[in-house]
Amino acid sequence: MSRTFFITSSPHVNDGDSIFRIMWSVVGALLPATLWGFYLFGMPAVRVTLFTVAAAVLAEAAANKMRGRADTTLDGSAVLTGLLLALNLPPSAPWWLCVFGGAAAILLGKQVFGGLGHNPFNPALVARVLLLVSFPAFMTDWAVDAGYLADAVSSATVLGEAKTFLMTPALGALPDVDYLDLFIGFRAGCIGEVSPLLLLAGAAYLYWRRIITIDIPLAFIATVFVITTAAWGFAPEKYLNPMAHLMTGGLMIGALFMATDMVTSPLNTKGRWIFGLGCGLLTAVIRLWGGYPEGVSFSILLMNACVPLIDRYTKPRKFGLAAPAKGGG
Amino acid sequence: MKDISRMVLVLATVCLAAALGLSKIYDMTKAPIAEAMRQEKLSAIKAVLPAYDNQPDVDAVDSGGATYYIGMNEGTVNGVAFEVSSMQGYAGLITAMVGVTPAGDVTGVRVLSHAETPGLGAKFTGEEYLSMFKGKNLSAAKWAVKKDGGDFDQITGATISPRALVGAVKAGLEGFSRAASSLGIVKGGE
Amino acid sequence: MGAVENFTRGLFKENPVFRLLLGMCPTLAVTTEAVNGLGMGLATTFVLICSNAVVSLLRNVIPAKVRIPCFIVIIATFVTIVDLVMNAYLHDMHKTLGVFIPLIVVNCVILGRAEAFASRNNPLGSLLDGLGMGLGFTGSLMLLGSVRELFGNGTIFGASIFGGGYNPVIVMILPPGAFITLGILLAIINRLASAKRAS
Amino acid sequence: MGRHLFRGGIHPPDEKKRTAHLPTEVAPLPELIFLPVSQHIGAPAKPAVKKGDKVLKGQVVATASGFVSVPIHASTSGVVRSVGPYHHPMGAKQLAIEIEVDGEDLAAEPLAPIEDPLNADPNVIKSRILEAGIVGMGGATFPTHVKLSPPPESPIDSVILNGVECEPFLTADHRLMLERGDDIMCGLKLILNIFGLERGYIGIEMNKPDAIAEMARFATERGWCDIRGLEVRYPQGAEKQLIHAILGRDVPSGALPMAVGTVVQNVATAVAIWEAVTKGKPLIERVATVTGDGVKEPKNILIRTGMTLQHLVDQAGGLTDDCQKVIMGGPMMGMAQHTLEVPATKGTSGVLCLPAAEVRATGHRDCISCGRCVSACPMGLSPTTIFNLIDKDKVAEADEWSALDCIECGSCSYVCPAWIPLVQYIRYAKGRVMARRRELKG
Repeated sequence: MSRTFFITSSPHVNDGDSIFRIMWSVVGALLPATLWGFYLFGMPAVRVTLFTVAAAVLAEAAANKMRGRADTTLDGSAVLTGLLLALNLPPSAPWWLCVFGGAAAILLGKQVFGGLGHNPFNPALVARVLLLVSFPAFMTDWAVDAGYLADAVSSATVLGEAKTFLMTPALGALPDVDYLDLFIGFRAGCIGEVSPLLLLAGAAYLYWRRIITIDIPLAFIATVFVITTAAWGFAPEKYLNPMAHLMTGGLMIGALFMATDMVTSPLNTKGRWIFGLGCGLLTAVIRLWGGYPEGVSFSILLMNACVPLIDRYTKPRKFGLAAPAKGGG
Repeated sequence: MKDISRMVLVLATVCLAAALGLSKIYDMTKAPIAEAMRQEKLSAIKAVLPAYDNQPDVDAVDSGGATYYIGMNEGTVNGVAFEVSSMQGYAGLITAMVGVTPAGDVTGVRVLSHAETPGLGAKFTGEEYLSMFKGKNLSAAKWAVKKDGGDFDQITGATISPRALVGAVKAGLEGFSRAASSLGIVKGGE
Repeated sequence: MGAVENFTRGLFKENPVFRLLLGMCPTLAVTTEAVNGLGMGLATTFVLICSNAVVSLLRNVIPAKVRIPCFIVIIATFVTIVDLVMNAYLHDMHKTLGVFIPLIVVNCVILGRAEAFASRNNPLGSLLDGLGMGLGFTGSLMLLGSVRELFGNGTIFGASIFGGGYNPVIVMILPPGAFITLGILLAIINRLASAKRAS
Repeated sequence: MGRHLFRGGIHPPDEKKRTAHLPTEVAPLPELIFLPVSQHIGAPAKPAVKKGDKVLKGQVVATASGFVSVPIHASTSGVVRSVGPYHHPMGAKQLAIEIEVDGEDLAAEPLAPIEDPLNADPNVIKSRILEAGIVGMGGATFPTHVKLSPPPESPIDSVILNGVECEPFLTADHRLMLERGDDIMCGLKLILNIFGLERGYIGIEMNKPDAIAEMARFATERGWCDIRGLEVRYPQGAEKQLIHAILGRDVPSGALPMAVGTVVQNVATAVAIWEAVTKGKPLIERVATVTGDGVKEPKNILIRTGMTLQHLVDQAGGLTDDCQKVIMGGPMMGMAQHTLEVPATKGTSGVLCLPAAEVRATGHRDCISCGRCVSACPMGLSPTTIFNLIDKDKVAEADEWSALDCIECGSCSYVCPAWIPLVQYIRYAKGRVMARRRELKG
């Protein structure tokens, strides 16, 4: 009796990880922050999330069909993109904005480049920035009428408030903030960005699963901290306290979950340090001296564009050579 | 040699022909262009002043670094227009034409140029928003947006551009009241 | 090559924007509204026709070595004429198109046609070529402008399409919108072209 | 302890518990054996027998056909049934000598044992190694006499025996160290004598403490060897990584270990050298591990060259019903086989049988640039970049990104979450780069 055997090239074993597991693990890691957003902002937040994720998944399916490709909706990347976008939207976002954003993230952010792995920019951020410049009024409307925060209606985020105050010296001192509250997540903001605590917990899980590395978030956050501390040290009346910079806005979700996106970050450690540093630098500059109160999305996108260059100039050091090889060597 | 001289000759001829043609066209369009630019300014003045029958840009007076366009109806001064500007906008310079009665009541505001975000900051250029300046004057209104405890609306999500505009108009009005006497305009009906 | 061919080439088959990808600067910069596209397109068309005709007339007089400076002088002359005339009689549009009118002089379509066509063909053919290319350019800019105006402002040529409840996608009338729209239109046109080739 | 860690590498589960404790069993003789004339890297041997010839165990059936070539010996006695193409572990059919085994296992006149081997002339030893057909038994099968004859401009000052066995599942070298420790030690001494050296090293991964203890005992006794326990990390057993770990020397890109004055030999090769010198025995048998969840009773077996995989698997209780993949060698660098008719060769260190559950479906996704292959590459390459370049036919750029430095250890494919067969692409890239370089030269 002759049997037939599978023929493949070596190696014949693997570590068992897959795109599917990676993507769904990241989705899982975002759940605590998502649920906190639901609790804080109530049903509107749930609705925003559902619409955005559904639009992203449907767009992925449609794009696959149009391109004659195998369906990739189950690999979790579309769900992840939709979820990340939803977490970066204000809870009051209208349904059509969510649908537009979810579809734009997948179609304009990813599929036009050739699908997962080919997109130079983080798709969720592409959509977020698209929405921000297209529908600024909706994207900066923090009023909530449900959930825990409904009673303590807050009309603006700390960063936005601070920017307004600091640009207009006549208004007097900054409002006081309680940093513990900020750290736990009692504030207005985008659905998923409000709780540094839960975001850090999710990121810790991903770090343990070796899905993200520590280099990008550390470089990113440390750079923002150093620069904002310096600015604040020089002129505390003009610049916001560095702790407030860390605890508010999209820094945590950006540094931990968006900048660490595998597809759009550099290949090796040295490159990732540079990438994180660049993100931090741009974020701090935009926050301190730019027109927008928040700069995380823009800085990550700008650094995304630099990734091929970074990869090119941070070739890993080849075994057996004292210094990295020069091209053509 | 022959080649080079031919090249120089041809190039020079072409340039000469072009220069002659252009000078002719320039002469022809000089007056219409000046007129068009004047009309542009007049249309802004007209939008902010009460009906007039003179030529405000001709009857203009310079004072305190600003130009005041004076509108008259049947020989009586019934309005003065002037440009104001602010660098406090979200994205740089905002300029506006402001019209007032001789007594200092605002008759109209029109934004001439700005670089604010279309759709958000730019909403303050709309007639709807600008109409609330009408009838206000320096003493009878708190010149600040409501958020800062004033009388003027801001726009949801965009406080900065209206704040800049209100500040600019206020500064313009102050300048006007300082200049009013030297302009020879009789205040109000006095 | 017949006269008809000379004229129609620029409309579709060798459309300067969508097939040759020439003149991208005004294409991306001024197409925030359909009417701007139209104005820019017609201005360019005028320059194209005139420069093509003059270059063709002088093609046997101008020595090869100085042809590019000569072409540029000719083109710049007509551009300046357009600039002055528009400023005088179409003042508002001139203000909107701003610096892009003088910049027509560096539009690759014009020097490209002068070099590739007019300097080798008779004046009538060159005139028709300029007209075709110009109208192709105008049409493309209008299409781009219409799409961007439609989504970015809810109107086409100022006429409301979606009604008052529409929330305009502002990014469409910002610079990124130009790139996105052009990219998508190019993709569609390439798709159609390849489908046509296949059949 | 090896002090110098190489960068990169991976930690696959070692899967050695199945067989590490099992003493080596001797495989019975089969009815047929198939001896490929190419069981080594270099020129295939030339058949020296024809159909119908009677052959004895240890008789030369194919002679070396060049400097980088070794003879092939009959691994038992019998009658030559055919000389023709037959299944070969490398894939395509190749010339092989088929012998109908008579079961007598009659030995030919052995080569004369060398008197006082530890003091013998190095050249006598080297020519004996060639006569015995000895090749590197770790899997590379490079002719040993060539490796022991470096050009004079590369003086050798260090000899390392490789007892790392970093491939998961395999325990053949492990058993050899436990059972033939002194032979290994003596084989090492012979190699040291060739270079006139006093002391050598044996590198062993720390997951084999019993082997380390055993070898350390002999090392103390004999006094010409240092034992180095090495961190468990794949591919610790790759030559360049091993030299790095023990000596702290980096073999330059594109060069051989002799460039840093080092020779590395497998422990099994040392045993073969010792036996060839003291007993006149050619290389016709070796220890192989038949293992994996695809066989019923995993075992370490002393096999003869030319035995079919079927025969070896039968010694291990046969395949399970759900066995779907048979690999000659280990899971990281072994070759998948399409039939059990394939014969074992001098380089067969194991037969790994994997059940359906452990066979990964083929078909891969697009690279998501996670960078894991870059971190895993022990050679400091960027596997995904080389893959992307060669996928777009950019051969010159693949060369620029050092495709030729790849040691094909498979670490990159192992960690790839998109399941891209990176090693396969890089192997292809290496072929293209070589071809291009030849073209540029000629």
